Amino acid sequence: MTTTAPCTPDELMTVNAARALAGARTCFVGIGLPSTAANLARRTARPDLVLIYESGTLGSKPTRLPLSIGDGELADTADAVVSVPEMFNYWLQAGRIDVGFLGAAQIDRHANINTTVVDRGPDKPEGRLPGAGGAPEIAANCGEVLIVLRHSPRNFVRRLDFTTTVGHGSGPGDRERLGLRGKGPTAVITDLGVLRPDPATAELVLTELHPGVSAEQVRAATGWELKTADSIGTTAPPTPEELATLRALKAA
Amino acid sequence: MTTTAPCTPDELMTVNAARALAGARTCFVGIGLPSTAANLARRTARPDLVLIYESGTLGSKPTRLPLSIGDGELADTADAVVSVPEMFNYWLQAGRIDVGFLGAAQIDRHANINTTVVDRGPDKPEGRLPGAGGAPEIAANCGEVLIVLRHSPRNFVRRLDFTTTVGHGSGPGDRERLGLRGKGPTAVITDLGVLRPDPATAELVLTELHPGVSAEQVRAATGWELKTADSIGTTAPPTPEELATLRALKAA
Amino acid sequence: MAAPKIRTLHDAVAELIHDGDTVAMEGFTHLIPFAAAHEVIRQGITDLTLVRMTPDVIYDQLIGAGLVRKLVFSWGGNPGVGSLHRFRDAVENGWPRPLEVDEHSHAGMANRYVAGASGLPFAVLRGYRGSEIASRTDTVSTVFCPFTGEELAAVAALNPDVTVIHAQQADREGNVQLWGLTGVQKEAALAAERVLVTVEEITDELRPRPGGVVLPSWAVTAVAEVPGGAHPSYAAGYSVRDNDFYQAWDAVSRDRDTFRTWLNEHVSVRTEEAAAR
Amino acid sequence: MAAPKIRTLHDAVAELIHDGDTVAMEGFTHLIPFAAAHEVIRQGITDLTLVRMTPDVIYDQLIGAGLVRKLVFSWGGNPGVGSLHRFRDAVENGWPRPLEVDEHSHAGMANRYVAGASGLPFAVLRGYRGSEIASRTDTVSTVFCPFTGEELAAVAALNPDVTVIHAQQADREGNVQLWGLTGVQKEAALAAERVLVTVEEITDELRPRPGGVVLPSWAVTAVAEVPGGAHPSYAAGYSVRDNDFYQAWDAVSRDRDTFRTWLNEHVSVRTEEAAAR
Repeated sequence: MTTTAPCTPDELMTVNAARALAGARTCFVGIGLPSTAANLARRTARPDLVLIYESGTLGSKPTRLPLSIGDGELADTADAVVSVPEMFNYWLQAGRIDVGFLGAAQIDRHANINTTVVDRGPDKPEGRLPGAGGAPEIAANCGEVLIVLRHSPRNFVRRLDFTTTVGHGSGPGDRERLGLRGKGPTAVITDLGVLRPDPATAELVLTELHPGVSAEQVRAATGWELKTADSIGTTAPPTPEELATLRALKAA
Repeated sequence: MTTTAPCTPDELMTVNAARALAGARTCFVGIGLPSTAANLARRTARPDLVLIYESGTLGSKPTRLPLSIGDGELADTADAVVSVPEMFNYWLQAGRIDVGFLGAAQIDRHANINTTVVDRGPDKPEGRLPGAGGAPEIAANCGEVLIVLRHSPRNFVRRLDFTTTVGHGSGPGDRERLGLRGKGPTAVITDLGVLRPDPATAELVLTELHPGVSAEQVRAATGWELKTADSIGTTAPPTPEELATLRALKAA
Repeated sequence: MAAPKIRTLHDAVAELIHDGDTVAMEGFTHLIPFAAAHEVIRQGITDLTLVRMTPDVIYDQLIGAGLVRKLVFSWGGNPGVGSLHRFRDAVENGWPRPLEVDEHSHAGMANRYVAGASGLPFAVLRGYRGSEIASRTDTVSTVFCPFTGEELAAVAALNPDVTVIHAQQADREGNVQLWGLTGVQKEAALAAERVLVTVEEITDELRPRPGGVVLPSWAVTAVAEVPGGAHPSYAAGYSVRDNDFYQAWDAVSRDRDTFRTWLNEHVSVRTEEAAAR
Repeated sequence: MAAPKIRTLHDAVAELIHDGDTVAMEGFTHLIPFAAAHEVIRQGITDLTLVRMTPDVIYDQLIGAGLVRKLVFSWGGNPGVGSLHRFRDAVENGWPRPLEVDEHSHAGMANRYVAGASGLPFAVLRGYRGSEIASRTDTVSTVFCPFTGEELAAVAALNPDVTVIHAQQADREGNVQLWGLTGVQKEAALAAERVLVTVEEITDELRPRPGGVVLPSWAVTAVAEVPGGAHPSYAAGYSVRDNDFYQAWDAVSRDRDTFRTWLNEHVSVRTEEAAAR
């Protein structure tokens, strides 16, 4: 199917996030955008993808998008339900899970994440975000990490107000030095395109643009001097099937 | 019922071991003599006694004596079945269990236990016993410990060939020094009588004789110079009900 | 053998929870003990340290009611909706009182409960490395493996004064069974000094269920029958999650006066029985 | 997605277990993988380090067959009967070959598996204090709590090359379910590099059971259908424990020649299919 269907930037983001799971067997799924993308992947690019939610479900097969990580259907459709400590210790920490799929409030050039507090300026108290949740250990213990969030200078920042979750730390070798398993973040999928770490510097560079988006737009939406890959690709437009499936998921 | 029924020394031992559980709510039960006594207690002195087996069963109510700690009936009749790590960590180690009920191959005057190896003399290899099993941590973490074994100089030794499980160590204060919870061994019930630690010395002294047994017999069956309490009692003879229940249990 | 464990919700809360206590009301979206929290609000039990991996609307209500001095947690949001406005207002603006926080990751919190339930002073995990979380708490440290020399994170055990959970069933002895997503409830209960369980139903017998977690009566301090006591969360087999309530909470909680009016109408002046419905 | 997991017992053992491997065949009286052990004997896989909390008759057979160089364990007996004579003969007399031992308590072994399953190099427990066990192994040490200063025991993680367990059921994808006393099997499986599961039955669908432990197919390397593969132990819902066999084993195993005759007749020359019966 090569027909281009009209779609929103959020849909471009979600469809491409789902495609990023094409090679994954098991995915530890954060709620929100990652969960939408992972559920779409299970209906399109990766029908046998094993969805793992931190509430304790291994192999959930929800028929509609869960509102929270603890929706009953996640348990009812799972291959196994385990306790939360077992999930974090036996399944996540032991390095059994291929992909950790995270959102973020702030991200920096080395794909480190802040979900704790934001600086609101002098004489103002810190702004409160929800906190770490499972992210620090998901990023530390999965085979690789995918991150999905909307692109804006508020989100893609020169310097995090707080480091909740380490991506690539301050550069190459930092994960090893810190004793973190796996490759760390391998792609950041946004509503404008895809950033990936440069192997030499572990700094996020623009590697793909969504159809109709310019590199200049992405640079303007990034709080640091975003570098671009030697050759920037364009993501394939969503197929009608992908879009129809995503819209049906969100409507259900 | 005050009728005295004829019975064997082993029956005297088991009946008195069962009686020792009259004040217990929960009992961590070793297999063999302790299990027989604990099951008898649940039918006589302590009908609501919660039997806990290291195979993972909380509140087993077997209708016949289990041959092993993993008999199916222990699970089928339990209030809850948990994993072995959970049993040792959440239930035993956390100090939730009133009484630990142990057997022993060798015991010394401070109620320390050997179930590992025996010295068979010069130029001979150590004799192999089954090993520690759950005993070291049962003795370390229950509210108190009861020990049941047959009385002989081979079992009641001046010096253990190997210290598998600490009772009272080398004397008063040793449990605290070692960080062991609970009172440690409070009674050793044998086929001849009952020994209890002297509060001042933590050394086992003869406090009760079974009917028809003399203190001299007990001393002869003990490998150290056994001291006796200021006043030695005599255990009440088994009631016909106790004996009938015990014999029915063993026959089933 | 022990005193009967079955109490009214009023009496159970009054007996088990006191001013200044450290209280964990656990539940991972499922089986959240809302009715018990509302009874705490009605009784005005205050100066609480609240503990929970995922403080959500139930803690937003307790915090907004001014009963909480400290929150120990790892993710504080309205799941699937957004922020907890009462929580934010307390942290950011000290309203209605300042709120101290002790903040962790999920893996850290889960292991803190595991240590508490295991009678250990700490737990070891692969976590927190490189995160600034450890810089804001004194309950994260490090240990070295005595065999490999590797450095690992250590977290201090959590041992609440009281843990409150909601379960589907108890029998008349006070044996409790919950099933479905059982989260960290067993660990939270076993880590606590006292355990209060509200249940959908008291039954003659507990039939073993797939995925069932059983707490024997001797590990439970008190049980109160409170049908619907998890609303707006749910009890698998008894109710479904009231997602509309969570969505609506965003607007209710955004404004201080709206929140106070809601609290007064829906919690404070209601009787225990009416509130449970 | 992966290659089919379902194998014959012969092929599964040949593919997963190699000379010199560290092998855990776990089971707490229930669900002991005897058929797999007999296949190891038939294939003559040797120089094994065997790991198990409660080595019983199955390990007595492997040790007597001369395939074992080291045993890691916490209680070695014939449950409810007495000694393991082949184990004793190997330790005491080096027959048919010397047997090295690494000996622990149950709590220590359970926690060694937990550490292995958790991807940690060690576990912490309240154990071994004052016992001489620690003096004969290099896998017990101590750590200090970084919060309280308290000294606690540390045990090294166990990560077998292969763990072998027996379960009641698997589906055609290789998802496994066991129930009843499930002991330390989940931890032993998750701690291992490779996991072989023999099952009573391969079914179209796994129906969730009370007390059921599920290992998803992606956590299992191979599954072999071996009805009765736990005999003389049992599989709840399928068979009962053959207590007579355990009683009879005492006499069989007491004498070296009697044992060899038994092994030859009942294991070595039988086909896999006949042996499983």
